[in-house]
Amino acid sequence: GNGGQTNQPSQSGSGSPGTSATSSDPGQTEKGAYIGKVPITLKHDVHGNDAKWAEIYAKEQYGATYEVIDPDNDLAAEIAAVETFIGKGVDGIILHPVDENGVNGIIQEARDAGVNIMTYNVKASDCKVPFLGIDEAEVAAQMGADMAKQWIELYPDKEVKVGLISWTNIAFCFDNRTGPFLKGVKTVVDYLPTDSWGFKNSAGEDLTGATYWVHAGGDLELAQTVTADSITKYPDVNIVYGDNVSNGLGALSAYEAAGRGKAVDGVPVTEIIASTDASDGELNKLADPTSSLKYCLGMQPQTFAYAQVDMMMEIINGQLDNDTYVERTTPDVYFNYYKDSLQDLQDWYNTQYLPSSPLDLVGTYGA
Amino acid sequence: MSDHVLEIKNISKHFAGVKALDDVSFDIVRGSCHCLIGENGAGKSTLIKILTGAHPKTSGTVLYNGKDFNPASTKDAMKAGIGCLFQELNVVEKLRVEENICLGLEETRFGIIKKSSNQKVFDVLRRIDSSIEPKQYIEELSVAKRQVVEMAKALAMDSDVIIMDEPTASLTEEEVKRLFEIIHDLKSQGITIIYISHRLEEIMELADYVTVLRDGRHIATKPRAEISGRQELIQMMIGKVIVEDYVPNKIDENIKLIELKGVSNKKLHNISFDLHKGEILGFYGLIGAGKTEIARAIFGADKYAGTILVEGRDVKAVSPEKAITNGIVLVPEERRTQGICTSLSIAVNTPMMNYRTVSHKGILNKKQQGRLAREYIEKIGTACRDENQSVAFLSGGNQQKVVLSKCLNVSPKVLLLDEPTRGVDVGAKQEIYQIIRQMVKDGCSAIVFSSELPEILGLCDRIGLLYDGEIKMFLKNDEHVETRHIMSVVTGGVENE
Amino acid sequence: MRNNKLSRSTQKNLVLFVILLVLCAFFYSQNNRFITVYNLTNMVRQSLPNFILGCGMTFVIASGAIDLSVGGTMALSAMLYGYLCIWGINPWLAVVIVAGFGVVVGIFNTVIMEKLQIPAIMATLATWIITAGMAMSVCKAIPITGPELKPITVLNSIKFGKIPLALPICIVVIAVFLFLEKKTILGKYAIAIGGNDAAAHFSGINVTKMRACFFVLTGVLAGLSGVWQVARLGSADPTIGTGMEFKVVAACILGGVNIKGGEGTVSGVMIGTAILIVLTNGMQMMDIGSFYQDIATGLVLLASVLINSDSVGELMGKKAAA
Amino acid sequence: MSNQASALNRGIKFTADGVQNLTIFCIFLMACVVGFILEPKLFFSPSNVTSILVSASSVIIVASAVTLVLISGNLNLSVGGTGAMGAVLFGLMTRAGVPIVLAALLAVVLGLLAGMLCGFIIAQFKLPSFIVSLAFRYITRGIALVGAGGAVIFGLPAGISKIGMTIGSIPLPAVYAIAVVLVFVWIQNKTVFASTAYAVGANEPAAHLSGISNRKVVMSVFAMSGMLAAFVGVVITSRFTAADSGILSTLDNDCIIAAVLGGTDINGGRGTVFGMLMGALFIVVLTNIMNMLGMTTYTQDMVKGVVLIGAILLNNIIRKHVRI
Ligand SMILES: Nc1ncnc2c1ncn2[C@@H]1O[C@H](COP(=O)(O)OP(=O)(O)OP(=O)(O)O)[C@@H](O)[C@H]1O
Ligand SMILES: Nc1ncnc2c1ncn2[C@@H]1O[C@H](COP(=O)(O)OP(=O)(O)OP(=O)(O)O)[C@@H](O)[C@H]1O
Ligand SMILES: [Mg+2]
Ligand SMILES: [Mg+2]
Repeated sequence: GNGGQTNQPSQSGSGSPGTSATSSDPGQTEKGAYIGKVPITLKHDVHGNDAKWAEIYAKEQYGATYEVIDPDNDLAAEIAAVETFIGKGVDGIILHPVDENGVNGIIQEARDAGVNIMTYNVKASDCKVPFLGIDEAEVAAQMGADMAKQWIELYPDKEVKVGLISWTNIAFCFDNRTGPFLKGVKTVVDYLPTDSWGFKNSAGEDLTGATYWVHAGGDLELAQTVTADSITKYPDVNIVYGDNVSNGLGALSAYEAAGRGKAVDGVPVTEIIASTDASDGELNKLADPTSSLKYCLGMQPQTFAYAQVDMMMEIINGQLDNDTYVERTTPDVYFNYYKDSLQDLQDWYNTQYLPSSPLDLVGTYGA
Repeated sequence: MSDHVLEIKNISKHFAGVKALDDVSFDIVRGSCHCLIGENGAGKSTLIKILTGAHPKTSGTVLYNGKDFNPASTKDAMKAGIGCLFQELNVVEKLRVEENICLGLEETRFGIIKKSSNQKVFDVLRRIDSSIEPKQYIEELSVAKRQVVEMAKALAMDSDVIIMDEPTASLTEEEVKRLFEIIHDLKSQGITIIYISHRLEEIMELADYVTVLRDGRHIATKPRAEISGRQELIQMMIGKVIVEDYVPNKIDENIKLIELKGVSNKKLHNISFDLHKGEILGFYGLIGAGKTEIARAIFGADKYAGTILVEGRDVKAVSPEKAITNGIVLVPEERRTQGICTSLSIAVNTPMMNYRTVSHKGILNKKQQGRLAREYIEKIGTACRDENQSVAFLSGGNQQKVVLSKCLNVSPKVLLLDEPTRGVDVGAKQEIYQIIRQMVKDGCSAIVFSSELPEILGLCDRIGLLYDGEIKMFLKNDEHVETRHIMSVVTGGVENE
Repeated sequence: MRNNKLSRSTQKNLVLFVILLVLCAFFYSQNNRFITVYNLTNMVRQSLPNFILGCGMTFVIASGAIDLSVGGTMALSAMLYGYLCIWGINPWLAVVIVAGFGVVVGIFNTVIMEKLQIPAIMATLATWIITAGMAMSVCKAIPITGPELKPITVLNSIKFGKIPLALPICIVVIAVFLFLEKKTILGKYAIAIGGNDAAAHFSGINVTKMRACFFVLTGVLAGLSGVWQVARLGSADPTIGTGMEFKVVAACILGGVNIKGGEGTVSGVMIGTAILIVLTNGMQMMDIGSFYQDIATGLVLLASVLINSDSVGELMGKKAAA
Repeated sequence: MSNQASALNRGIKFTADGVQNLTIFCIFLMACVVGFILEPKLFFSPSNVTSILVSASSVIIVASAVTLVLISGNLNLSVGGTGAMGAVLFGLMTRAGVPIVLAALLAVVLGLLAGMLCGFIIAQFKLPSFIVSLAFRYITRGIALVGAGGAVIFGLPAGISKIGMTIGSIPLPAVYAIAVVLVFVWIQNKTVFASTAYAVGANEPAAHLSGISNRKVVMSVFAMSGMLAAFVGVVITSRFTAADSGILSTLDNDCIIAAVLGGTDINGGRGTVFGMLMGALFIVVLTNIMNMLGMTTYTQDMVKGVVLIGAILLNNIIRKHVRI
């Protein structure tokens, strides 16, 4: 794929999408293309921004009409959304599958109806159409290894113990986030527990290594309560990872409510916490030297959105065959309190997220 | 076959803590009209419910046509030939008349209703009331006509025994007459009637045999011929004779507490009258004449056109809340659904119309609340365990006394009493009359709305006669009052006969 | 007077139907692709569970109860169906077994309601918690899938010309329930029990047994809806049916069923269901965000109870008279 | 027949309410004992007690008012949505620079108004509360989603976390919960207002003819529950320093379940705030124990469903046998 950029934020943070320049002939159809997008949900900042960037970019770059229907994590609603778009007569549909096995039929139906369709982020299990992915797994593994090293460096005599607050029912999350994260930690320490949790990735491998692994389903409150009970039972867990913004921040707030979750001058006191998505809420904590949230995996909504629209336009313009599987990859990033400067974080944020949030890291935490 | 269609032997029925029936035995003669009387809570309805399979009995046996009879459900009893008109109205508003009559009796195959001949329904209906059409929806019928539909249902079942639990409680004179004709007709066909009523005149007219129950026990079963009159029945029911007599009240004609001027609404036409201080005014009329409507209008529970003045001020009556602040209280006609909160205790019910006596700035004084309730329990003699007992577990008469306590607690100027003794037994009735008289003596005025003439004649100084939402005339209550004249007015006869 | 009496519910249904037509006309004017065979049949295909559950729920609510457990039953049925297929049971036999499971849930609901004397709303809420929890826990919330589910997914793609199978299924189910309502004791007894259960009891109707029938109806329909969703999704997802109970109840209320019982028609509920679905689809056709659809649903529901309420009716009647 | 009353002795007698409260209290204690036996070191540890209190706080706060709603014979299915709406409004205002206290106040007032409007429609048009509050559930949740644009609102001023933080080892949400419960126990026991709520719930027509305004009662109880729901939304927002439009999705059910476990009659006229408190704590302790046993959330739901049936059954038995 064309993803292999390095994962340093300072480099990947450049706003210009890699492949957009190739769209040689923007206004090819007089009226402009008509694109429908079905994200997984609009209730998370990353996906919301992804959708909005795609709309802006589709309009400005290609003069395309662009609409979104939000299935809110419900497979049945997602299928209905694709059907609705077919009914509306769109030229192409950009689909984020809620479930990799659940969308095969509807993709076929769109093709039968002569409507272009591609998937992104999650690949349909029986995929015969172009797919745009993220090299998230690699970055997650790097982050896991990095975090473990950091902890050992800070506290050489405290045994590493991992707690995961995640979406235990979504194989995609095992494959790209928690699974690689654990593998990364394991490259640094060799004594993680081997009890099975019964969670397997889509290759069928058993994922082990966590001291606790709880389901929070991307719900702030649930993440907070299940983590609170886990803290009581496993007070000595010191590496905590939440596999999306709500799971991560919910976990952090549980640690805070238990009087933990603190750092002194960026040195975590009782545990080190990582989150996923790098939205403003997480970056705020990450940059804060008194919080123990110090790592964050970051999807790049703008980069990703641009790449989706480019790919879809190539399909519509006939440059890509819609009935052949092609995979492209966009770069993922992760951030780290210890290496990334406040200015870099702020710049990255300003590029990737729409300027609706008053995030001001330098002003708040600088000097 | 013996000539006893039912033989009731040593029946007992215990509810948690209550002996509703205690070793009751008597026989019922085929083709007779057997009347069952007794005070409220004597056990009449319970006995009926055992006969119809609605309740299981605790002990004893019932022989039906000489055979042991143990219906498991009302359907069982119906199939065996015992039909019943229960005390409460049992029709479904959203179904048609014919559907109601056939309800539960439909001929079906695999649950699919066969197009059965509704001829019988037509016949039965025409026999009782030809003005009701089988295709009409129940919700379009008056309360009385709904009762007729229910009766038709019992008749349509081809029952051997038909039980009627207070069937005339809401029928007009005319309808009662027709009912009695039907009963005679049924008897002549060999059908047995078990008839329950608090109206002793009806008993005297209808009965072949009378059984008296008291406190769940069987007092006597006598043929009609051996009964000398109402007084004997009352004596059997309560053990002592009560004399009803009217004592005029001290009326101050100069002070008008309430004036109605041309009050009209959906059911009332141009109602005008005054209520004087110290007076008990009575309104008499048949069911549907509009008594309840007048009471509710004065009380601000219903909207009306026209003027109501309370102590000379136009109240533009808007709500019961306002009426109560003006010193007007209402004892509503439906005690259980309008008068009391059955699931709450006596202590909680008592201050409901006027919390000021038990609170200060919205904060309740529980001790005061208990004290107040005990005070009224003793003052008007409510029989109960203590003030914390749920009103649900009181008998009808005692529930009515709780309603009166509520009203007394307001220290009202005007007491509106709508059917104050409906469904209350003879003993409790007298006690309630005594309470009303005492209240008037203590300085308040009252309006009594009743469909029982003796009640009106025993209590009131002045009597308004109602017919079809209009006041036909006022009478002064004294020895010259003629009941025949009153009856003719309230049934729509000419005013000045 | 005379026409009035025949048609109070029919009149209501007519009004509802006119509202439905007006809505359709409005959405058509906004996007003429709203009325195409594809879009119209699509709405049926997407909402088959809403339609068929609405049929059953009409009886339950008209009889004075409510069944909040249908969503959970759908989910658990879907999981049961998935496992049955994976265990190698014939997929069509599995449908029958799932229907049988629906019967069990219906009876369970009736038993806790009638024997343990728990109000329907709490009883079925408990059942919903149990079944939804069970559906999630048997599979650890991970949708199950496999080639064994293929045969059933065919249902979703069968088409007669441009008409998907869902449409004839929907029509048949509605026809069956109209028959049950008009021609069998079920319809009459539901109204009788909901309108006056004492009257029903004293007329010799076995109220418990009839209630069991109604709950079994919704149970079976929920089971079959679960299977239908498996056919649609190609996987047995334990979140199937989330929020279904309120959508169905809302459609019933909109369709003129009295929440206190004693009133309601299958035809009205079908129109109510259609209105809610047209509203959602139409707003999507106009590219109005899903967040606004929640608000619209709430407002429509509120408006419909207000219009059906007696006091508002009186008010409007008075205004008309004045 | 008459003067029996005075003759009756008055010893200490438990009313059905009393027996019910005692029962749920004992059940709660038993759950605690079980928790202690299973995890002797952890269960009564300060952090666990704190965590139990914080977890229960939202339900306890809102259910205090919802108990009164149920007592008045109504249901409120819209508290979750109202809470989310309050949270989003609070988030939007603080982000826009409105002073925190003022923003919190405005959010709470919005909740109060939403509840009051819901109650007004129910009482004025005599509509079933189930449906009206269901409609409000859709509307309030929709407004929350629109306000937040679906996403979680971050970038809120750090100062807001003071509202929901833990001071020393005392979490403020638990303090609020205790304060609210105390106030509502007092309201339930000591005010005329609560008496009228019982009356309306037990028999609305009778209450009406006793001069009790159904509308006042219903509007008040709904306003209270809306107000507290919005307050909880504010507290949660401050705890996360983020306003999430999807919060409190199970609050409606949880409040009803807590109240019903505590002996409140879903048909109105009966129930106590103390019983609700025990019910809510019991559920949280049960969840805590199940979490410590490593049960998944889903299996826990099943157990809760069964417990719910059991509790209602128990309450029915008590009602049947304590005939006072
Ligand atoms: N289901 C029940 N549970 C407990 N007690 C009951 C029940 N039904 C009746 N009772 C009690 O049994 C006694 C007899 O009641 P029943 O209804 O048979 O009286 P009744 O003679 O029909 O009175 P009324 O004239 O008021 O209709 C009363 O004390 C009543 O409180
Ligand atoms: N719930 C009802 N549904 C239909 N008609 C009713 C209803 N209640 C009363 N009616 C009818 O309204 C008319 C007036 O009733 P109202 O209650 O004012 O009379 P009333 O003189 O007080 O009689 P009652 O002795 O029943 O109290 C009657 O024709 C009655 O049949
Ligand atoms: Mg009786
Ligand atoms: Mg009357």
